[in-house]
Amino acid sequence: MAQIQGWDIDVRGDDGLGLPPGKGTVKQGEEIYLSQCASCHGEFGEGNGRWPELMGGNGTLTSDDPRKTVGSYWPYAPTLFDYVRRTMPFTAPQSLSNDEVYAVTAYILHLNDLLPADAELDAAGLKAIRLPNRDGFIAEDPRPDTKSASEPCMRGCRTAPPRITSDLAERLGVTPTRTPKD
Amino acid sequence: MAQIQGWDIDVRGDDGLGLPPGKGTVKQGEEIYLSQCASCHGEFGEGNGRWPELMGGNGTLTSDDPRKTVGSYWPYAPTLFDYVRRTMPFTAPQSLSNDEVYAVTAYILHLNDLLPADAELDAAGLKAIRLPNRDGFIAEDPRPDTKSASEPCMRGCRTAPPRITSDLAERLGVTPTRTPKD
Amino acid sequence: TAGLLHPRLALAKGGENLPPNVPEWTRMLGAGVSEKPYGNPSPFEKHVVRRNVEWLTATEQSSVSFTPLPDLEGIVTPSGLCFERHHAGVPEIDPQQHRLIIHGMVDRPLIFTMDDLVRFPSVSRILFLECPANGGMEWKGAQMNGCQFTHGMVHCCEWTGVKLSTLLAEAGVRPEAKWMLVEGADGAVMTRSIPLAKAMDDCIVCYAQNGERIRPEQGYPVRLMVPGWEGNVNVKWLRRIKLGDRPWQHREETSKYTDLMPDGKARQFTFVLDANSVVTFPCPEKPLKFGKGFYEIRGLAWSGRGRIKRVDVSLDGGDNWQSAQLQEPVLSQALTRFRLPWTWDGAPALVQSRAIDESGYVQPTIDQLRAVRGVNSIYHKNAQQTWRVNPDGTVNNVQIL
Amino acid sequence: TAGLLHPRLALAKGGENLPPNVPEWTRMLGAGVSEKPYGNPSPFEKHVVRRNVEWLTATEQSSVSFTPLPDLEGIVTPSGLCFERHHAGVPEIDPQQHRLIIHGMVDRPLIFTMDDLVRFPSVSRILFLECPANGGMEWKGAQMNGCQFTHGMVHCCEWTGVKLSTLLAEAGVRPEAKWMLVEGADGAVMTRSIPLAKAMDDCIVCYAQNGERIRPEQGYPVRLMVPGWEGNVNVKWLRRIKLGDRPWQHREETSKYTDLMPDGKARQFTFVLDANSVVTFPCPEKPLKFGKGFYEIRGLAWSGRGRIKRVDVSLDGGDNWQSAQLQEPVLSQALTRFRLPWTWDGAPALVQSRAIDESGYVQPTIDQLRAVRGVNSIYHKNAQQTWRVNPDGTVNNVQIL
Ligand code: HEC
Ligand code: HEC
Ligand SMILES: [Ca+2]
Ligand SMILES: [Ca+2]
Ligand SMILES: [Ca+2]
Ligand SMILES: [Ca+2]
Ligand SMILES: [Ca+2]
Ligand SMILES: [Ca+2]
Ligand SMILES: [Co+2]
Ligand SMILES: [Co+2]
Repeated sequence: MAQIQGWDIDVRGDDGLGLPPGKGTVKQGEEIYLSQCASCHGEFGEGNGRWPELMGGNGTLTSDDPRKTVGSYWPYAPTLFDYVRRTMPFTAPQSLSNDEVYAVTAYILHLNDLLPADAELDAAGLKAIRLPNRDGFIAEDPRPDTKSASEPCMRGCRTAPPRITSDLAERLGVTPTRTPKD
Repeated sequence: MAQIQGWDIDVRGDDGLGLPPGKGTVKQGEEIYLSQCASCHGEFGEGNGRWPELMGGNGTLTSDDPRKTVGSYWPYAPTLFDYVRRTMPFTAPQSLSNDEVYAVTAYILHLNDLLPADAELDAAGLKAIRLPNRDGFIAEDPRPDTKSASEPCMRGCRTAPPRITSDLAERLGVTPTRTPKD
Repeated sequence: TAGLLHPRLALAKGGENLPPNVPEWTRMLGAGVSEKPYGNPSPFEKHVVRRNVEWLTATEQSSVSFTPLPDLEGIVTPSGLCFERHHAGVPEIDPQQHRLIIHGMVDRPLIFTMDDLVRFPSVSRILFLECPANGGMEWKGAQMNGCQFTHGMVHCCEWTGVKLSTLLAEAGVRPEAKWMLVEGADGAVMTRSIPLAKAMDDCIVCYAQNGERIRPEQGYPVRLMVPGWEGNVNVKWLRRIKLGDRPWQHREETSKYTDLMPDGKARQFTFVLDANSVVTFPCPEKPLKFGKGFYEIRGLAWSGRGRIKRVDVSLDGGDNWQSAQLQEPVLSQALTRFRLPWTWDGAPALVQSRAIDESGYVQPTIDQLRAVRGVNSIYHKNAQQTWRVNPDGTVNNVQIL
Repeated sequence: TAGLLHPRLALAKGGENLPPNVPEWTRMLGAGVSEKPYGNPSPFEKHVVRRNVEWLTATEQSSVSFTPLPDLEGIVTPSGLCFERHHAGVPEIDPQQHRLIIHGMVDRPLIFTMDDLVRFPSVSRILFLECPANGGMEWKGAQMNGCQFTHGMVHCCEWTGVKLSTLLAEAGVRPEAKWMLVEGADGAVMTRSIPLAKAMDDCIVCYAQNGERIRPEQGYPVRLMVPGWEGNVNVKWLRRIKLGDRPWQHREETSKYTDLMPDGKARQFTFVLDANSVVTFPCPEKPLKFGKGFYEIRGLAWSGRGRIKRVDVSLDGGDNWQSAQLQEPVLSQALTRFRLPWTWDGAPALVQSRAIDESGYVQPTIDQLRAVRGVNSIYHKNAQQTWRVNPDGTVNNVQIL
């Protein structure tokens, strides 16, 4: 149905099913990115302030401070096209043409060292890219993953007195006040 | 407790328990009534427009158009004192002194031919008044008062086809519209 | 059930916000999270409001506004749409300065702050509340052409508070106490007498409604809930409870809220709300606007005597009946939603519902009621409602014999 | 229980609105019935609002505001106070122009108007809805000193709509279909993949919330309810459902809503919300402000796996437990209110609650969770909460071992 086609924008991540015709270069993407994305995501994808970062973070997933980006965390490249097309730039969703989305997708992949500077990207090219964290996901939910006696203890359950391990909340000063703004 | 006394204003209808000291004449009541009550309840208690009437209606309780007033319907005179004291005049509840409430109560009873024009009313006098409809109430709830088979009929229950007995609602034009005012 | 509706499934045609076009609201950002710290309905729902009947009362301060039942689903009434009935307007009470006094035939008269009341052990119940004048305009004939006005003096919310029996235990009930007077803090200083047995059984002194503190129109900061009993005794803005040995015979239980019978005698203290029900779809406000075909009949039933056991629906003015499906869980003294699938053949129909409660009580017809009570008793009109469905799908309020 | 509170029952002293004085609001008329066709809370309840955490997000359009749980009673959340989570702000959708498309692996692709959806057979359920990031700020330690922020990404309403299985039957599900993609009409055009088995089991395409049409922040005019599953899959402003043979691997099920484990692998499609609970009184916002004596501990428990079977409360950091009373009826996949009387002796206390659901699952401690999942998985933090009660009655968020 013709009417459905306008809304039928989903692209499947693992095989790129639904990717539209079109193409764009890293170079073209850089221009779009600098004018329409960098204000939030940073000139190099590093993320301004608390806006999301779009590159880097490789090797941090097992660290104390994991940085989850397209390069370090995402499993599938076509998902990037899908997401940018459906909702970026943040303040003007669906304002880019398919060619522009290919271009800026190419540029973000380039920022993550996944495409050379002179590359051009189309559906076939995007499907061919294998992201570093491709095998980083477990699709089976292993929960419940904590064990307790089916009849939990009711009396004298502790072996040692309770020890406070964290009581900063009171003093941190990050909790909003109860007084509403006017 | 002293604090409770200010709110402890109830007067029992059947025996006047709780009637405060004080008194007032029909004459005094007339003055109060004309200045503070008549604008709504009418010069003679007949009720202006849709505001409640306070007199008359005797003999109408079995008619097609019963008129329920202090004179025709109320069972107990002290109830009148209680009600006026707690909530009249409508726009300034509890603004009358006890003497004033006795006076205006006397006047309303007079409007209903239950007190002579020169009467003075106090607690004892009010308790002594017997209202015409004193025995008009049944205190036991006789419901359920309709009978149906405990297993009501489900199929072919009517002996005759349904006959519309009232279908004016559609044309009466008294139903508010669905469009909200702005 | 495949094929239920697809003969008329809407195919989008034209319109810049219809597929294949991407609507404007999909191409922009909407409001952020701190824009509405307390939310409201969509501006497109402006017609879903309480309505009053201007010609009915002399003043809007002693008047009533009606719940828009035809616009509602399920059993919970949103607090903003609960019908209003008050006798001196809605007071704006400072909860810090409000007090509840319990005195009279008790060992220890007590004065409670709101903090005190909230501190006690609490209970919550989903309960309907109905004004006994609901439907009162229909005794002599079908008058209001709208379900909001024939049946909208009822609502159903989750109420939370302290059991009155808990508070009375604090005060110590003296053995001679048999009734209590409950009194409001509004300009009507509304009073009603209630038998102490009911007080001890299941009355709740409530401070919360649908999770949050009670709405001003419903008695903020505290009201009495008297499950299954007529609305008026559920005194709002509760300020005082006095125990005594008999009823007070106050204005609201003599001049008002008494039921005049054809013989001129009036029933007093008719507290319980007998089983009632109404079809909320279709109804005058909600016609069958898509012609012949599938519709789901929806309605509400309730009983002050406990749970709704069954609701039967007739499409032919009471000749044949089908039992509707009841929404689970069916709660005691709460609204109960019923539903029945219907394929309309386009012919005129007379739609009725008949509630049966767990006491075995069967909702009567209007002539059964009139045969016993005449037409001048104002209150407790719980007759089966008849909606006439016309061939064009419009619906009217009628009465039948 | 006489004598529960009377040592400190407030005796009114001074104040022109306190007895014996008649308060000003009793001596005047209040607002009439047509003043508020749609009502709002009392102006004295201005502090009961959703709150956001400004430092948490870069923008209020992709952010969260929290339900004020400590201010609520019972189980129903008023619609105006339901937490908000959206990714491109709240769109203002014209229901006349909104469409729902069902297509993909179906026999007959269909486009529904809102009228179509409302016309189908309907169901209503009282269901909780929780963001899986609820409590996510607390993985590494106690951070937020308020129950609104540690647990306020949950609400519970009565939802009404058409079963998704009814709509899918209209479209005809092809045998190879195993998953579906659901998509919103907001600027985020939010998508999630959901197994078809869940869709056919109990998903509801909802247009009403607590009786009235869904609030804008909750997906007006139509959203998906996926009972017991993480909030994000309950897609709001629902515009499209596509059936397919496997998940779509979209951004919200890869980059987000996946749970990073200590070994660097991330769990995906962790849909079910495990049992959770929190004491809402006392809590940091609601201290014990009357010194030693009687208080009722109140709290909420919920489980995506069904009914709450039991809630235990400890006052000594988990050494001893008492089972709390559960508010009846206990509903499957709904908030469940628990209550426990407590006479506080003025000593410091460590208050905790532990929910057990009908599957036998026991809500874990924070170290049980950390032992398996580390501290970087963001989502599904359903550990027992500990509130430290100080001798002055103030309450803080702490974690204990
Ligand atoms: C005004 C700020 C802003 C601008 C401009 C903007 N973005 Fe974003 N971007 C965001 C926000 C906020 C998010 C996170 C949204 C959410 O999760 O709800 C985001 C998320 C993303 C993500 C997903 C990150 C992840 O790891 O999940 C990508 C990719 C992205 N943006 C690409 C772009 C591109 C390409 C452009 C320009 C064409 C762009 N953005 C412009 C604010 C912006
Ligand atoms: C501004 C209009 C207004 C004024 C002035 C007014 N009243 Fe009323 N009165 C009412 C209304 C309205 C009611 C019905 C209130 C209700 O039932 O909620 C009423 C009811 C009554 C009733 C009960 C009638 C019945 O049969 O139940 C009595 C008695 C009464 N008023 C006496 C008085 C007296 C005495 C005064 C003056 C001191 C007074 N009223 C001034 C409006 C007014
Ligand atoms: Ca950064
Ligand atoms: Ca008149
Ligand atoms: Ca804010
Ligand atoms: Ca009054
Ligand atoms: Ca009006
Ligand atoms: Ca977005
Ligand atoms: Co009655
Ligand atoms: Co998850």
